[in-house]
Amino acid sequence: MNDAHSTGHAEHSIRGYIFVFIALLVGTMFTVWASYIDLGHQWNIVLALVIASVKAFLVAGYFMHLVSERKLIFMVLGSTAFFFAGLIFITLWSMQPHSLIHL
Amino acid sequence: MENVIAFFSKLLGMPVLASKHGIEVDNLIIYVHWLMIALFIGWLAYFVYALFRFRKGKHPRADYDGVKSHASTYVEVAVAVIEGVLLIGFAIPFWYQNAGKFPAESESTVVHVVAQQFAWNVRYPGADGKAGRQDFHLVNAATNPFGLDPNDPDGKDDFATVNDLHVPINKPVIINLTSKDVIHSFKVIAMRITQDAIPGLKIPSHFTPTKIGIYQINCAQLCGNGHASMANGRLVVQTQEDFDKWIAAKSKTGGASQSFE
Amino acid sequence: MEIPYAVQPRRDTGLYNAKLGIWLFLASEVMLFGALFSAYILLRVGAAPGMWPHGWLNVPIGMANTFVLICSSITTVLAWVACKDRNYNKFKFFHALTLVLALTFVGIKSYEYYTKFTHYEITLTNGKFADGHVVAKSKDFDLIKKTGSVTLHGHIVEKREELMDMHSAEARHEKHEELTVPAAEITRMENYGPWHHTYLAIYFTLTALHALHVIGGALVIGYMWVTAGKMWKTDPERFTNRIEVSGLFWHFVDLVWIFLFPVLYLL
Amino acid sequence: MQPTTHATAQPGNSEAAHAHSAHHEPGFLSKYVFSTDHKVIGIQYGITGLAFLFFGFCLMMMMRWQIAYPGKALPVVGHLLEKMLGDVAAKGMISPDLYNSFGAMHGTIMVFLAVVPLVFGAFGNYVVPLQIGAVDMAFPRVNMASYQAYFIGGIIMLVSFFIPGGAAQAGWTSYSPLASIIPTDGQTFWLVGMVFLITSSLLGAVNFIVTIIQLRAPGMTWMRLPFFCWSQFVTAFLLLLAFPPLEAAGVMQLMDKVFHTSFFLPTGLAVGGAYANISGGGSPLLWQHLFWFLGHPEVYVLILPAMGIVAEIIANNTRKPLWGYKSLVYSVLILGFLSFIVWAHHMYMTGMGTHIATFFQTTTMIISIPSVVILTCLFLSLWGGSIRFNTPMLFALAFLPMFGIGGLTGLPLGLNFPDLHLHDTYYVIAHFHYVVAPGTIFALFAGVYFWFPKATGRMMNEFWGRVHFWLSLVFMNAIFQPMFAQGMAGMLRRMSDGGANYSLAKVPDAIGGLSDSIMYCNTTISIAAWCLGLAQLPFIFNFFWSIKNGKKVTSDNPWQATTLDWQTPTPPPHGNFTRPMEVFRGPYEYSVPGHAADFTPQNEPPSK
Ligand code: HEA
Ligand code: HEA
Ligand code: CUA
Ligand SMILES: [Cu+2]
Repeated sequence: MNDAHSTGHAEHSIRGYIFVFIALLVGTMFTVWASYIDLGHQWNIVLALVIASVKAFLVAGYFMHLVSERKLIFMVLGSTAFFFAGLIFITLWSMQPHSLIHL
Repeated sequence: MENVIAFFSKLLGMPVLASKHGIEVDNLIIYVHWLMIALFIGWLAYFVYALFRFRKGKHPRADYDGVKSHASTYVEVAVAVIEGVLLIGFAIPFWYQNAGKFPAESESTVVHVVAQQFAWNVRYPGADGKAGRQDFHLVNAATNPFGLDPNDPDGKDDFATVNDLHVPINKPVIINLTSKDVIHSFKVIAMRITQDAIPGLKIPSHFTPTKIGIYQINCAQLCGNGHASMANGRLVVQTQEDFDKWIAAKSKTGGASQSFE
Repeated sequence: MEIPYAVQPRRDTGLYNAKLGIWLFLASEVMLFGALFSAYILLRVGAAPGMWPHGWLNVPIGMANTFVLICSSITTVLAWVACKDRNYNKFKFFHALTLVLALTFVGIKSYEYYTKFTHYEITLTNGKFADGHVVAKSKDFDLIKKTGSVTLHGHIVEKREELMDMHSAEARHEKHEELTVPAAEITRMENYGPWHHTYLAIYFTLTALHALHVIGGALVIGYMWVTAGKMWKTDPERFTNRIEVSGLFWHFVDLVWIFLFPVLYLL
Repeated sequence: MQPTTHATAQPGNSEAAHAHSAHHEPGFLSKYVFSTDHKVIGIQYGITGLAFLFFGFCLMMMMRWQIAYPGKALPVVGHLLEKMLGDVAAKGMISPDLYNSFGAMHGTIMVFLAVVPLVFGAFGNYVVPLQIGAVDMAFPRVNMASYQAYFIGGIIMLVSFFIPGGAAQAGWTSYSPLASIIPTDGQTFWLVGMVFLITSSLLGAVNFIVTIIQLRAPGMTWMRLPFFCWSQFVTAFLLLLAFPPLEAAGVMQLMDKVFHTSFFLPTGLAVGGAYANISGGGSPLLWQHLFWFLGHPEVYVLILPAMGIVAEIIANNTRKPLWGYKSLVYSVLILGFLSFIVWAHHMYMTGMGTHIATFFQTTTMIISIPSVVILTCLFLSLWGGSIRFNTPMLFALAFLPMFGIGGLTGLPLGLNFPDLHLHDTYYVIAHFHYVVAPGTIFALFAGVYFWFPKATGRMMNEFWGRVHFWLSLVFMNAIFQPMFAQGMAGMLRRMSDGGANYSLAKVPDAIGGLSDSIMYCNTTISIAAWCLGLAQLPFIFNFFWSIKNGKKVTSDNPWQATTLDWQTPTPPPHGNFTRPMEVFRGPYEYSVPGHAADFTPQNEPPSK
């Protein structure tokens, strides 16, 4: 990734970038549109998060070149994702049994 | 065995014990300390011996390979196994029994305790044994800290005390704990019970007192400059008769809208 | 003294120092925003039933800002490609675009903040709630002395719960009009700042932190745009690396927004 | 006998290096204050950290007076305190407010301003690049920024003592709502200070990881990396991933303080009998989760580098390889990994559900295993050695049983049934002080005595070193051992009167309470603490005196060590090495059979 690409290469990837760009715009419009139709509350949330994840994958994968990145970076990000998941899920899990008082 | 336990609990300086589950707390503390002491003494003996035997004057040229036996692996595995036994055999089932299973409310003394800087407010359901309806929209810090419904007949004989918690002996006590301001922690050492009182949450906890007497309620969570002197709470464990008398007397004078400050 | 692998990648890792560094930094950023997202989830799950707001933000504006950030991402990529192709002018052009887009984002965001701070919820003496943007205040308006009046563009509702869902079809079709409320009828008046509701608290915290990242990124981009000429001549490869690294940061900022937008505006 | 040729000092060597860098001889400011050289930054961290360590200890010595003699005016410094701090120290007494401030700041300063900067910022910075054969850290200017952020954070914390109302009072754990509702600004300063300290640590962490991954000298494979570098590597990851959640929490608490949000404030809070005018809807437990998500990894940040230092010194002074180097490495990796999933063992008494309690008890028990493995490896490394008892080695050896006591007493705390009794008592205080005070601090002392000759070219005095060691060992134990008894008897921590109110003196008819002998321990502990203070004087004098007057080293490698940090000129010049380093073997090749010298440096070419 670091060695200079030939011009032809760059031309090729520019088309890819533009494609990702358009996909992101469409995804944004789609998620807004989807939020106005009623799928049942949970499903609206799930759909919005799925779209956001796809968009995030596009940005990270192509703009940030993660799809062709080195193993080391994956190890770093993998462990981060793991601990992040732990933080969210364990915290949620342990808060659950409390009976909240709503004043 | 009893004697051994008693001896160790003396050795470790465990304070007076006055609750049913407390014996399990103490036993587990003692078992863990056996493990700790055994490990510590074992290692220390090895340590001192190794330092002595392999000091430079005695052993001028070190041995490249060092220990070749696998004894250490066995020790490590043994530690892991013993910890596993303590965990799976004692700690986890104890906790499930205790925190997981609550005694039936009908067979227990149920009290509400609201902590505040720097005192314990206690509310009893009164002689009828029924607590009045609570609605937190009605809470008013000065006149109605529990948010009681003044129109509920069950609540008419409810009463409240400050820093004075009476319970009958040998009957489970359920404490519904919350706090008005900051986090406090309800701790009665002889009962081997600690439970944080957290504003916004109502957390039940329970114990069964087994010795008559007066105990101090400690606050075990830093709650401000009066934390050290939040020491006036009393837990009074009485016979059932004395307790009933006390309830009856209080129910007459008490009332749901009693002020606390 | 030369620090190795500052420009060329190290063979066994395939990375140059700064690239590994920025990814590590981004990992910590994931945990930072991740913790705030967990806070968001917890606050939302823990909210009293019906008291978590929907539709308090202006979706078209948020969407426009999303477009702005996505555009800035593609211009960043194109600027980097231009660097790789050693096309200085093209680089300058795309990088300038990125900068302009970044500033646009901040501008739009400030406008959104402004509309929140001028949006008031007023508890009336009759127990109802007036809610809307302040259009005008009479000169003698004073809540304590109970003189004067305030004019809102908004509506009046019976219960506070009704203010929570502004996203539903009914809420969107509700008529908003100019209302004048005398101070004497007001028991409490509070604008939609972070103190108004935990939703707004997390909204302001997340977006302000995000905006700080945008501003920080813009400063870096601006600095590199201005000083590009020198290093371009002496060490174009190192310069390209820098553009790549700052670009990674910029995409990450975009990526955070991709989650912020649906979570705060739509759900 | 080839090794010694380049292991011994070649005076010309370092001179030459000096001349080499002389063409841009930097001025005083850029050489000592705004330096980007990792060694200078390491020393800056070291001096600042030691000063904070001493300051944190001074706070505690004053608090111990209040614990031992509650309500009596502080001798000697009481008057001064009143002058400087005003009402909170009225009549030279430590008021509860001041006690709480000092307590919170003792914890904060010790953890975030003294020990982390020392073990990570100072030793890590100074030693890691040398040990891996690098010319500097990967990002020297980021390194400088990291120190500066730390310095600013420290200043903010110090300033907070002098603002009206004084420094933060809610404990180093800063639990909300208490932290948010105390009306003074101490907590705000604390939070802002923490944001700087966290930033500093994050910058440092990125720098360390990149340096260790990218700048290892040729031949320095992962399994040839000295254990100290491994421990720093794992530590850096802990800082990198655990600190941001605290930063997020800090920002939220700051919002609560400054913008009156309710992140950690539930609905219906009534403070001082009046309703708090807040929106409510927040969660006090959220703060605890985010704090301890950092808090537990943080305690391993305090201990892992200390273990690294101890391992280096033990290998060097037993003159044999560390036993089980690979187990050590894997254990430290597992330890780092597991430390992220045990945090709620600090929150057992918040009333968590049974399943979640089971989960955290189990992970807590599991995490003790790698510690046992590490300690076992270090112990077994002694067997067959030829042990030299110099000052660094004494401190390193004492670390082992001291950490053992601290670690073992973590076990009952990790099981939540025993924790019912022990939570928030002095047992907890004793537990963690055994790990951090006679544990980590001893390791720090060991490290100072050990690397002092590398940094200054002079040895510290052995005799006074030994005096320092024995006195410290005795008094440390005299301080912390009785605390186990106090805690077991039920004495609670964070008591501005040392538990006097809880001794039940007021209610003679009550059962239980603290016995006179337990209360009397307060006094003996305090006296031991002041004696420990005196016992530091030999160290402080020895330290400063030896910089100018210590015995000159006769070689670049006075301890005859194998790692690369000793194969440089003394003190190492800018750029560290006078010739490129190449590594041929593992880090601890001592007493290799068939070798005349009892050590074989990592960079000595294999003899063919
Ligand atoms: C460096 C710091 C450090 C370290 C390493 C540890 C290590 C451990 N800690 Fe500790 N802990 C703290 C610092 C530390 N802790 C602090 C600061 C607090 C209090 C915070 C506060 O509330 O303010 C705390 C509090 C604390 C609690 C909460 C108590 C409470 O508040 O109620 C718990 C509970 O589980 C716990 C458990 C453990 C465990 C199981 C380990 C395990 O990792 C220990 C494993 C180690 C061993 C098992 C030892 C093995 C050694 C041998 C077997 C050899 C023996 C040697 C000889 C005899 C020579 N700790
Ligand atoms: C790394 C962490 C660390 C360290 C090292 C220490 C060290 C010490 N601590 Fe502390 N302590 C904490 C972290 C630490 N502590 C925390 C987190 C708390 C909880 C706070 C809270 O409740 O919120 C606490 C609480 C705490 C309490 C309980 C207070 C209470 O609950 O009310 C006590 C009581 O005695 C105490 C005592 C001591 C003592 C006597 C030392 C001694 O061991 C100190 C030894 C120090 C030295 C020996 C200094 C040596 C330095 C030099 C000699 C400088 C040389 C300088 C140059 C050469 C330039 N500590
Ligand atoms: Cu209440 Cu401490
Ligand atoms: Cu812990």
